[in-house]
Amino acid sequence: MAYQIKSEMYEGPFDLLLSLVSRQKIDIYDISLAGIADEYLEYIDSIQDLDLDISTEFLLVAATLLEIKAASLLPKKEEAYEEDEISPHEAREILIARLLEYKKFKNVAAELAARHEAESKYHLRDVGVEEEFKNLIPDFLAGVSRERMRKLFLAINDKKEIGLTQADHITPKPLSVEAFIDRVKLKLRGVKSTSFRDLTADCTEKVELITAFLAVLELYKQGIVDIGQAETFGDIMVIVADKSGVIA
Amino acid sequence: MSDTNVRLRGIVESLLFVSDQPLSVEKISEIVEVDGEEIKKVLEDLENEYKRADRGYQLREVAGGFRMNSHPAYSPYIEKLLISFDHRRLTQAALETLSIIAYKQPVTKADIGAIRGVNSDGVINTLLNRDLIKEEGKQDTPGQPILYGTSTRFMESFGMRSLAELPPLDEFNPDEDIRRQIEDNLRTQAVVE
Amino acid sequence: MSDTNVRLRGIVESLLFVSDQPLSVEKISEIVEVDGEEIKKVLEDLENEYKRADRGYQLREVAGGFRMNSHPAYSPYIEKLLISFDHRRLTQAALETLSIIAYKQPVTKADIGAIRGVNSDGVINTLLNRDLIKEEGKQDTPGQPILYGTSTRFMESFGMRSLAELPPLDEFNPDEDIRRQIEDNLRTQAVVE
Repeated sequence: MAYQIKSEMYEGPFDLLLSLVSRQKIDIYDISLAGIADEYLEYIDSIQDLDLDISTEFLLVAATLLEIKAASLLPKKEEAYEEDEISPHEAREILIARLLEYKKFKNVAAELAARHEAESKYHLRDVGVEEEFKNLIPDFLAGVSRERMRKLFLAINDKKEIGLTQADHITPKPLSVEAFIDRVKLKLRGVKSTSFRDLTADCTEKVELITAFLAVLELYKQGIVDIGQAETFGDIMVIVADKSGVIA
Repeated sequence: MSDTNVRLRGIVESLLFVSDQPLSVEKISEIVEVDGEEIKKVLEDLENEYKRADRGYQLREVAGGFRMNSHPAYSPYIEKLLISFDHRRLTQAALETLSIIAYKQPVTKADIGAIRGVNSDGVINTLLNRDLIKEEGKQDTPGQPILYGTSTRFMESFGMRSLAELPPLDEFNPDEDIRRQIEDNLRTQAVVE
Repeated sequence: MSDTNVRLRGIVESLLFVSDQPLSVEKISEIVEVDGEEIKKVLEDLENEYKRADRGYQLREVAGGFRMNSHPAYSPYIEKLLISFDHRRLTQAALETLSIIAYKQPVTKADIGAIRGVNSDGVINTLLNRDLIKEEGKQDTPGQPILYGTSTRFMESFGMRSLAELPPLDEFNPDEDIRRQIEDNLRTQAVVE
């Protein structure tokens, strides 16, 4: 890549994608989705290097980008897609529509930010009721029981403890595409091919499946594996592409 | 000014001074037991008087009522006095979420997440805490998700008399440049018909 | 009045308007960076002007400095306004914060924020204004943060004679939901490698 993507934080996958898209010069004959998809993945990798947690939403958009990219590399007739299935073409249309919708509200946010800034110069009198009138304030606790207070307090304290359990005792490990690539390689060692289903037999979370899928696509990009699918909804086969037929 | 007028002005001013929320003409009229038209006249006079005499405070119409606030020209001094003042800027995430709620209300967390592309639960909690949004009941769909809308405080914080002062959403449509950039950059050779 | 004088009067007035404490001549002088004698003069002028013009508020010298308060002549109307205030129930955020203050008092804003996971300054102000909590002095740590506790009114609302009458916390066991949530969390972490 010609330049380093700064590891700044984005508000979400659409924010990231918009920023990547807007950064490109409008040289429409040179840049296409393939470049954007690569940059997107590079950003996700750079974040993982910083040991930050990548949310599922980022991976879902990555999967969409890769799906569209894969479709553009492996031409496939439109009619090959079932009626209730989203074709890469449709996926692209949906993605564009969602990006435009998101951008619209990002524009609103800029307007609101300016208004809020202007408004922050008007200070209100937040002084409360003068001492002599205090007995006139209505009873805002009418209908609230002591028991309710107790339950509220316990509920908050408990939420906090769960948070601590996560933060202090078991630091969640971010899922990295890199790690999954190693895992896939390991499983392919000594065999000519395997199915995606077998590769992901021990995955319990959706996000793990997506990460595994990204890993396989990355291996495909590097020319290490071939991908095949005999029929729609059939098992995706991952075939070792190396001449010797085995992964060292 | 006649004695009656001075007295009426004093009463209205005292109410505005102690109130921690905008006061509508109707509310003042009900408390003072004076016709609404007359109250409106007093409010206008006060508004002009404060402005003309360049006082430390102003009277403004916000969120469906009248409220006194400090003169914006003096805010640097006020900020020196009230170091703990609630001057926290809203984060980009908070502003995006607020924008969606303002225009799409009532909306669910899922609606907001769909537009922003990320889970927005944390931001929504922050906005609830800052009293900028409020719960507006539940949606009549499976799971009965909570519906959110903007609060009176939202209008006050953004200097609006009513939600009608929000510019039409169409004005924020991405411009042609951005549209083209998105279309072009997500272009694929094989898939395009 | 000269422009400089109008401006100085405006600044001093804006500070008095927003301040929740009496302001001393020294304090104002320090903020405005104008000599104390001159500030004293402005304060005297304001005091006289408000009185003469029979405004809705007054400036008075009380222990510790000058403060604005509503004009006593209009207190019947102010009382009517306060009684008519929306009897809105407190928000979930306000009740949560109140429960923390009730059980953990005295606590600082920072303590409350840490427990709730969000900045709670706005909610604390609301509770102060509703007279449900009060300041309980300052913590003897750097920055001397204010400590908060529940008010007499809080106890009256619950018909308690002392805080010892708050229901004890000890017999509590995490309910099934929470238990499952913890287990789920542990499981997910273990699987991801």
